[in-house]
Amino acid sequence: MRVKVRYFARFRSLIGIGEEELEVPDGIRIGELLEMLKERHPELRNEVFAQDEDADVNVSRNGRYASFDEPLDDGDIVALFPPVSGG
Amino acid sequence: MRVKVRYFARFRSLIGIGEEELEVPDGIRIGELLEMLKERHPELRNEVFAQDEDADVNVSRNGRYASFDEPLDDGDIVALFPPVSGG
Amino acid sequence: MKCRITRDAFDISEAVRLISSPRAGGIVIFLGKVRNESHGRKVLKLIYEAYEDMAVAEMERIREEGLRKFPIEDMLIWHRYGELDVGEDTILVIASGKHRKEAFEACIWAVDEVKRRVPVWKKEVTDEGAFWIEGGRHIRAG
Amino acid sequence: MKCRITRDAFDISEAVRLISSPRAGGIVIFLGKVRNESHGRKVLKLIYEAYEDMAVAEMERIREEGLRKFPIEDMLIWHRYGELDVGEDTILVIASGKHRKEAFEACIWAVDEVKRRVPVWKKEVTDEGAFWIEGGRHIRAG
Repeated sequence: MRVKVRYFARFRSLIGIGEEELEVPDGIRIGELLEMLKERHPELRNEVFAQDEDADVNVSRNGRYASFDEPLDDGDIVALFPPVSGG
Repeated sequence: MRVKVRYFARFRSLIGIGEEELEVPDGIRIGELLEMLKERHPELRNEVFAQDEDADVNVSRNGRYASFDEPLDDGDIVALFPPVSGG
Repeated sequence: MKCRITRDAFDISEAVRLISSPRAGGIVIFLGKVRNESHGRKVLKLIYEAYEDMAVAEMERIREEGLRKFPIEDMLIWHRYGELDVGEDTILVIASGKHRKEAFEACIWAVDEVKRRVPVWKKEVTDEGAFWIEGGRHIRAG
Repeated sequence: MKCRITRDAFDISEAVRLISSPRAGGIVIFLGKVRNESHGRKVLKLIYEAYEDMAVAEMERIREEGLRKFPIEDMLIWHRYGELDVGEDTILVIASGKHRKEAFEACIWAVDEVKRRVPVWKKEVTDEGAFWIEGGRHIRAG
């Protein structure tokens, strides 16, 4: 199946693209996708992937914060981005 | 000496006038003036004159909250009014 | 004028311009309005009476105290008087600060002080008659 | 729209109209602006980047949580993005309530939630170069 991965803010600069489509195994979990992405983009290896306030990387699935054990569906949009700083 | 006394809100209705000029002894204190006013306007006798939050009657002198022991000067403006309710 | 008592509707954009500065990152605004209900009675309109000179002087004293008490950049206090219908603005208090925390604290403090100190009195005209509001007391008017 | 992400300057009067009702006696507004200083550096301008769809969805979730969590009447959350000069508006959060206490509490809460959750990122362009702001960290931008 295919998923779309989007990068924002500093990660967009770091990786050099705003989004890409990837062929991934059916039912892959977000945590597994993140490991694939670290292989694919070694720039990400120094970043802290976590699901708490210490994370350098936040992850959303279809526009909603997501936990690493969520399985993905075909056509899902996953976004990786740094801690937010609006306001 | 002469002072001007102003009444606001419910007290204006109670006493029936918005202001009056009175001849008072030189150096009269606000507390003494209030006693004069209670004689002059018996409608005021049921009101609680005090300098704390329980007061029914607040007193100002020349546009500033005043304490009962302040002596008045010629031409001063004293105002009597109920607890405020702006906002 | 940063302290003002007026019969006219507020121009909030004007008020914000008056207290904006390049140093102010957080602006906290309290806007009071006439509600359609008070203590179970249907409110038809409010009539505010003010001791105008003293009201402005007292608002200026609150503003100066606020600027000393909180690390804020500026403060504005406006109050309306006269006859006001349901939905109309009654009071506008703005505090601006470098950061939002102090601006919120100063605004909350100033609204309380205005309600406690500024000589303005509210007569509520309701479906059960008119009432003077004096602090927390409701007294039937005439 | 009560939750909105936009490149345009805010019309605060429009925002207040959107959340006014005859039941609302107290309206609390937080307006954020670009400050001229950040951590000792002179700020020349800010560039906000947003994940637009998710930002609006997250603001709507915050609004719905706020309406459940506090006894308020309504809530509005707007955020700007793009290039903003010193003094320009960045964020507008409004809570309206019967009374002011709950409106203040809800507004303070919502501003915190927006800053913690809504996917918007600030790049500060200062006299010492450009920095991405990520939560509390400042990271020199390329």
